[in-house]
Amino acid sequence: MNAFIAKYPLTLFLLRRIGIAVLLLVGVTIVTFALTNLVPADPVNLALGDDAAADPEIVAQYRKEHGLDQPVVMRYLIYMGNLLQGDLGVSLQTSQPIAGELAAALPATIELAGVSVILSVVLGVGLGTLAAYRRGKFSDQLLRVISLAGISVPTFWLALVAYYFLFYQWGLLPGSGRLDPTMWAPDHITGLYLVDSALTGNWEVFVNALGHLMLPAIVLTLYSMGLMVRFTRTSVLEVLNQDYVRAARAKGLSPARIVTAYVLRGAAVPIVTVVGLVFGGLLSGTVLVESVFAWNGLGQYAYNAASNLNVPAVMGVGLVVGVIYIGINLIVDLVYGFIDPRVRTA
Amino acid sequence: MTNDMVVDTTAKLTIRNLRVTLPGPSKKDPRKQILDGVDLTLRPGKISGIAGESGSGKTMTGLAVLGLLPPGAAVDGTIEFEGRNLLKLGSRELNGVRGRKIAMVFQDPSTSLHPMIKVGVQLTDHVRKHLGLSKRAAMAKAEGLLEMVAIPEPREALSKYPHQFSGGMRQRIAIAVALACDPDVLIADEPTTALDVTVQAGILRLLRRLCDDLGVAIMLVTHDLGVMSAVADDVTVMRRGAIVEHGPRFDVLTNPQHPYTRELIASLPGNRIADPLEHGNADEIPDELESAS
Amino acid sequence: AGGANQGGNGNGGGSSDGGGQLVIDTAFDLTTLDPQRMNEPSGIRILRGVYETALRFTSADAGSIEPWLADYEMSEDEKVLTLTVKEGPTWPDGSPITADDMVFTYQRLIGLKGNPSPNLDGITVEKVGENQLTLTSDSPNPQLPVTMANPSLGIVQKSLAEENGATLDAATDKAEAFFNTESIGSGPYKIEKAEIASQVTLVPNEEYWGEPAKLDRLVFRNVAAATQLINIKAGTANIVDGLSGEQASKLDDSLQVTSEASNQMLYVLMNQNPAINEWTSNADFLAAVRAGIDYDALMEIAGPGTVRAAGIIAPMIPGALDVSEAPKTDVAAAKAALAASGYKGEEVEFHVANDMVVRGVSLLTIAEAIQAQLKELGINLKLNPQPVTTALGPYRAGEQGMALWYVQPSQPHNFETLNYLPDDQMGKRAGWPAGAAPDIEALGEEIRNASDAERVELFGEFQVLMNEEGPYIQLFLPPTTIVTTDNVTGLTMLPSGDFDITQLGTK
Amino acid sequence: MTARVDLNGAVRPARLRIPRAVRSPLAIIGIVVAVAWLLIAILAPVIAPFDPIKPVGDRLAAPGGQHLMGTDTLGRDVFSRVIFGAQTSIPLSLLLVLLSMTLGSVLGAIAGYFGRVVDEVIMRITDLVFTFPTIILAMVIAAVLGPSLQNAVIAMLIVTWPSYARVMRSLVISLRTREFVLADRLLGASPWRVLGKDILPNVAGSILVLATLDVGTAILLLSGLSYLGLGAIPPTAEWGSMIAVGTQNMDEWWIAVFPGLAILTVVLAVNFIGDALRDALDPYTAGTARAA
Amino acid sequence: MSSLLQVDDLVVTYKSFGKEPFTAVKGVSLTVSPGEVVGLVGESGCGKSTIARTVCGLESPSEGSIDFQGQSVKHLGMRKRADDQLRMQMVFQDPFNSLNPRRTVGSQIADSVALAKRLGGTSPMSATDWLEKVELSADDATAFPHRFSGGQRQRIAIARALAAEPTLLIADEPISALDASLQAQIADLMSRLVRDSGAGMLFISHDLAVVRLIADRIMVMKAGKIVEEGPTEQVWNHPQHEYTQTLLASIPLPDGLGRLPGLAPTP
Ligand SMILES: Nc1ncnc2c1ncn2[C@@H]1O[C@H](COP(=O)(O)OP(=O)(O)OP(=O)(O)O)[C@@H](O)[C@H]1O
Ligand SMILES: Nc1ncnc2c1ncn2[C@@H]1O[C@H](COP(=O)(O)OP(=O)(O)OP(=O)(O)O)[C@@H](O)[C@H]1O
Ligand SMILES: [Mg+2]
Ligand SMILES: [Mg+2]
Repeated sequence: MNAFIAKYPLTLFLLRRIGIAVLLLVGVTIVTFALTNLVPADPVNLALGDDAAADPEIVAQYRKEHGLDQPVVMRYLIYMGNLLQGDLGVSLQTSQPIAGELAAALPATIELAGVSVILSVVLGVGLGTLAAYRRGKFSDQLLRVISLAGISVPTFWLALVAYYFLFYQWGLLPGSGRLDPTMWAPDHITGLYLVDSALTGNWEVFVNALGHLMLPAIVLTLYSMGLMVRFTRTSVLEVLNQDYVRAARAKGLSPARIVTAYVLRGAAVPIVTVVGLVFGGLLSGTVLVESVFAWNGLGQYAYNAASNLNVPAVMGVGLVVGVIYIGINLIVDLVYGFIDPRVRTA
Repeated sequence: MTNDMVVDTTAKLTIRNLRVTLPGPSKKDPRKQILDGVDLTLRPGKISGIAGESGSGKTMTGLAVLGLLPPGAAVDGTIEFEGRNLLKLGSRELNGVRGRKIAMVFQDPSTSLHPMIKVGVQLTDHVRKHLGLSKRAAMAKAEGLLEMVAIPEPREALSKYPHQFSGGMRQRIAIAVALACDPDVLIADEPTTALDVTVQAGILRLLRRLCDDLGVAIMLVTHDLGVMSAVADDVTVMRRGAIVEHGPRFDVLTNPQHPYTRELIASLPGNRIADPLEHGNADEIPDELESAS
Repeated sequence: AGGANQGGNGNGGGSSDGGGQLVIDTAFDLTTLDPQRMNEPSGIRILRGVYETALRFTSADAGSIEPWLADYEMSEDEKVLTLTVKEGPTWPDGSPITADDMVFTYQRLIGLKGNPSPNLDGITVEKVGENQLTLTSDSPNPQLPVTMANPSLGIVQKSLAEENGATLDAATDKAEAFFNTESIGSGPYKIEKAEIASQVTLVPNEEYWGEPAKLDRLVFRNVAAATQLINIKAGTANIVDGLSGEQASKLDDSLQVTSEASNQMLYVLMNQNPAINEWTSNADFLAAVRAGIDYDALMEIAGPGTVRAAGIIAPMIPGALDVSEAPKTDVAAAKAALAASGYKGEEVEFHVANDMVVRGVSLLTIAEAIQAQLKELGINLKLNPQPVTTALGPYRAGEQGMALWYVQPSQPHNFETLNYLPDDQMGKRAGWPAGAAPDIEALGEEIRNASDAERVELFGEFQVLMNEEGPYIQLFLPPTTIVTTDNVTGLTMLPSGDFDITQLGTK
Repeated sequence: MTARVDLNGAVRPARLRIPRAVRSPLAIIGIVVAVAWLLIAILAPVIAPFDPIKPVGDRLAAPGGQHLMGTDTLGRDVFSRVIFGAQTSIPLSLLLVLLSMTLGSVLGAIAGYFGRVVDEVIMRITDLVFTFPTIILAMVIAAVLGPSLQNAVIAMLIVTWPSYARVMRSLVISLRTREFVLADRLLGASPWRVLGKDILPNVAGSILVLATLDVGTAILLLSGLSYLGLGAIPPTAEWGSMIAVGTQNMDEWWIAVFPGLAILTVVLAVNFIGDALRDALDPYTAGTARAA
Repeated sequence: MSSLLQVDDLVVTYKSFGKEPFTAVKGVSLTVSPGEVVGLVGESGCGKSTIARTVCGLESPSEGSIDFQGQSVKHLGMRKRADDQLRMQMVFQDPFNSLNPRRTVGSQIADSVALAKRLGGTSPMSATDWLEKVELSADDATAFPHRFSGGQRQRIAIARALAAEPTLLIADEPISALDASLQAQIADLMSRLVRDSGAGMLFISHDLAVVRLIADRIMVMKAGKIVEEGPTEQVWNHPQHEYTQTLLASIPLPDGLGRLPGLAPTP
């Protein structure tokens, strides 16, 4: 065993992680299922109209169709059985396969969150480093105010205010939706409009999609960028105090080289941690923003599913977010290893 | 070797009346006087030892030479190197001197190497910048350097990370980094404090050889008078930011003038050793470093 | 596509000579585009352009029902409706629309036991001739003709539907996926692309048998009400329906506002079951509440165009009471009744679905207003806001004491308001047991057996009685406020409070 | 030696130096604003010109005149409601932070100190919570419990404790094998004594800083829940639900903008304080003298 | 009288995930008798601290046995330590780490005093008395550790260990940060206190010169094994093992003669 561990540390690490991931996902399903079943409401009521709900035959038919006539435990087992076969079940609202609905909703959120993450990482790390270098100076204070304001502003409120001004009052940016209504989404390759339109060379759509992304992305970015600035500043400051930075300066290296090769590399581990958190948070935290911008992503979908007690859909969201969360954590851990050789061997 | 062989070579680096103050904990607090009129001369092929109590400003003196004092430091005096006052140089010019002409080995080997960058890169990036060598040539030079400081398997060592070496090896790598551009002046800040005696002995030999063979001017900071005695040509004793005693090694160690120096020397455990000569002689022990190069 | 005009605005490309496109923003409640499963307003609106019905309305007046794909005849006893399929209408593939298609459609609607199935509850459909069919009900069903105009009774092509898995039985029918993406009916439009969560586009059905579609494209977007206001002002939407009358009244002149009484009626439910609530079941307390509510103030909140609900029948439906007969606000009477009730300021729970917004009017806001009004009288209401999810169950089960809800007739016909009777569908929600109001119940029985013409009269009496004794306090009907950009033409309202998309065009 | 070395060559540990934190201008602004809001919350009945839950004027009146911030859909004075809103949002978020800090820290400390199964279980639970979209989880929990401020707090507690648990756990893990802990255990200290006497004083600072930064999050989350109709029960004045009403009346911008600004200023103030506190506590950023 | 501490064939292996296990101590036996000071020297990383930690139960031995006062030493798990093993105390190598930065120095020593009382100790000394004993002032009791220099902290740590009135003191490089004069003073104090109370001490250092000041017996360690063992003067004056000789030769002498010390083969 020890020999095996020594020989295949990465394989073993991955195996362990996958094991934990599976457990976690089972946990997610159980918790979601239990919670959604604890809600003192009957999904039948929401799915059926007044008249239909008053008709026992229709109610019975609906229950049968969606397996709601089974006892809770049975339903869970059936769900898990289907899940093992890759079947996420059928929406209580639309009777469509959850997998398909998620596949439609997820790219929208990923695109939005992805752009926000890129923006906040680039800006956050850049400005955070600047603030650390300018510690105590005016620009540091200014950045502090800006970044703290970004963290402090209620996102749903900012979304509305931004929408009102940037789109409505000043017409600087296009409004709701992922594209102008005149445009159809590019051919589905990844579901990310920017990527798909670029791949198919559909630049008109690309520009349009980019335009539509701006407003929600800015709103989301403000928060995560604020976070990134604070964290980057702290960890860069810490690194600036390290002897190895002073040693690098003693070698006569150019400031640019010192920042990129020595300082940021040293500060990377905490920064990557925050990036992971931010990305995870964005994926699951876009609910309110998505609703303002009519961005039909995972957040909206989840909100809708939850408010309609669409159990299979909520479960699906839980699983997807769970998988993403686990994936992000795994990537972050692997990146740690990449950045910090000490982690690699230890 | 004896102390009276001091040849008056021209000074390589001259520190005159160096004063450094640092801001206090807050803006209103008075500034702290860190260095209070330090004079020091480094000569090629000579090791100038600096001793002194902890916090007396030994490290700060070294940092001042390279312009690496903490932010907010106010410096006064002159540091003359090759006809220029280092304190007056612009940052670009200073960068040309740092690492190239004047190099420094920092007090703690485990923190002065970047833990996430391969040794090879840390050994070569300034070489490539200062000497304009290609990556390949720089690596070849680095390999030679590692060999010089007796790192086994130097080629493989280039692609390792600092944590993969022992403390002694890391200290030697740090020295190699400092020597990479063939500097004229080396500031070694307690290069052996963290090491045990056997490893320390090797490093002391290396320093000595650098002086003797390459004519490097070395400023050796240490609070260990044993080390001082072993390699320094002359000794400066500092206390509270000022020099309290200066002179040739033998004189200072055997006939200290200042009460502080006397106190230091009186309390050495070595002075309780009956007869030091009894315990082996340097010449009897095979010199690994020498045979390696 | 329209290209990049200012502000990313995408409305109508060539709008001068008809054609062009319209963008309609609405908060989707879309769950399916299978006509026989669909019963939600957004679906109904969209599918009206795709599928055609046997009968149809031509205006907001419920009496404007007229033959469309079929002529009709109602039997004397109001139990049998005979449809005779017209000649001429064809499917896109050129084949004629037949009685078989209609029978299939109706039977499928019944067989699927889905949301719209109650439309044909207790009805048997039979083909009775080459181009004739009958719909037969056991009891008088005077609203059958208007039911026929409901888009969930939109006729599908039997052969095509069957090819794609449609059957007459919920257990075997597999056609929903097909309908969701490729709905093809006999209407002027067909679905170009549909994403149920976000956007549906219709384009003209090139093979349409009638007058060709007026627009090149119709885009339905799922847009929250808050955003709709901005979109219509910015011109990125051509038609929005989520604004309150109040919001619409503040728009500038470049936008057209069409305000029509909707068929959605807000009412306060006062449960008659003492076990549920001691006070709501107290007749004097009920009277106090009824007289204590300041209806005008509430209507002001709902905004211009709001119509007072005089009784349980909505204004556009024959038999509706005149506004003058609506219960009046009478503080003195309310105080007297309250005194008589023995109420001493105890806390009374007031249920409201806090996420429910009717035509731009938030139920929560109205509930808060009522709470504030009744407080002046000394009635101490404690709001219990819950999401619809959790509130709906207890409401339907008759477990809520005092509650604010809205009702919407499923057919624009007075007949179905009989379910307000004790122990009927609505009566049960109010905890109103059979025998609780003998006079009303007797009148109800009389109405049931009367002729259509007599009913209008009797319903007047019925509603007055209801307004006196019934456990329902009708408040108002917020207007259906449709705001369009000025290039939109042909906005025709229907009795359901929606507009007919097939009539839309551009200037 | 690193720059942390002071004259004695002694590592300067993280330690509370409030006075220095207070010297930062932003912290002063933060404290002033926070204190002002606290006073506003306490003195609301005195300050507010109108009854916050009673319609007192024309509906949807624009700011100005009698109504500083206008009136809302029912004709209630927005200014008074914003002021009274402080009574709801501020104490509740403080309570929430206190609760989740306590719960999270205790569980995290147990996980970190005892390790093994306990640790696995607690950490997997935190994973579970993290895995789920916070607001959705809170939504479902609030739906299970029924909407009310109290339940919103419980729902938020369930989703917020894990971050404390995580931080606490990692702090405890890094401390539990520190030699001063071992030394105390060699002196026969029990686990609880170790946690309380040796570890707690060393983590309190970091946790407190986290908590300050979290007050803002708590206000935002609470507002978010109320915005979704799962928190405060009308007609209680609560900033989030006021914004929610405002969104349905975009033209009457004042309904949403002022409570939003209220949230912004409170949260910003708390974050200013938290940031300064963190600077003061952080051995690297504390003090001015340092090597670059 | 039987020995206070009896260690037989101790093997300690560090296992860590994804790494080859590393055996730091490879079969070491040693005894400490009452009233005896045993010095343990060796190069950095040879396993001295590991032995100290294992003896105190902070690491678990993979082989061999450790008996303290005839009782086997149990691994210090998460639970409270048994009373009969509290008579063994340790001074940790790192003076920066072994004091709680958030508790006053006095209270940390007071813990020990309280323990000594509880176990029936007789010493009348208080925490402040102990501080004075190690050349610090009584005022220092209310200060936090960060106020002290490395050397001062070492003395505080020593005071804390001594205050518990141990019957066995394991001292891991306890005076390395002190300057020369203090080293002698404190070493003297420790050996006196320990001997007077009939306790034993295992004194660890990498500096032979220091160990020589205090120990009755010296053990020389290299790479996890004891390579030489004997009475202090014998080891000092007549080192047998080549390694011991190297060690002695590498000590640079402050004689001002500029002689380079000897050099061992590089590790
Ligand atoms: N970043 C800094 N900010 C303020 N004061 C500092 C800083 N670094 C060092 N000092 C102070 O400067 C003085 C000189 O420090 P220096 O590091 O030069 O001492 P040293 O002689 O090298 O001591 P040691 O032997 O401990 O290395 C000390 O009083 C120290 O406290
Ligand atoms: N927790 C650990 N995990 C793995 N290896 C360890 C651990 N602790 C110590 N080691 C290794 O065990 C060996 C012995 O370490 P130990 O601390 O006992 O040395 P030492 O003799 O006390 O050295 P020093 O004089 O530097 O204190 C070293 O090689 C060290 O790297
Ligand atoms: Mg120094
Ligand atoms: Mg050790």
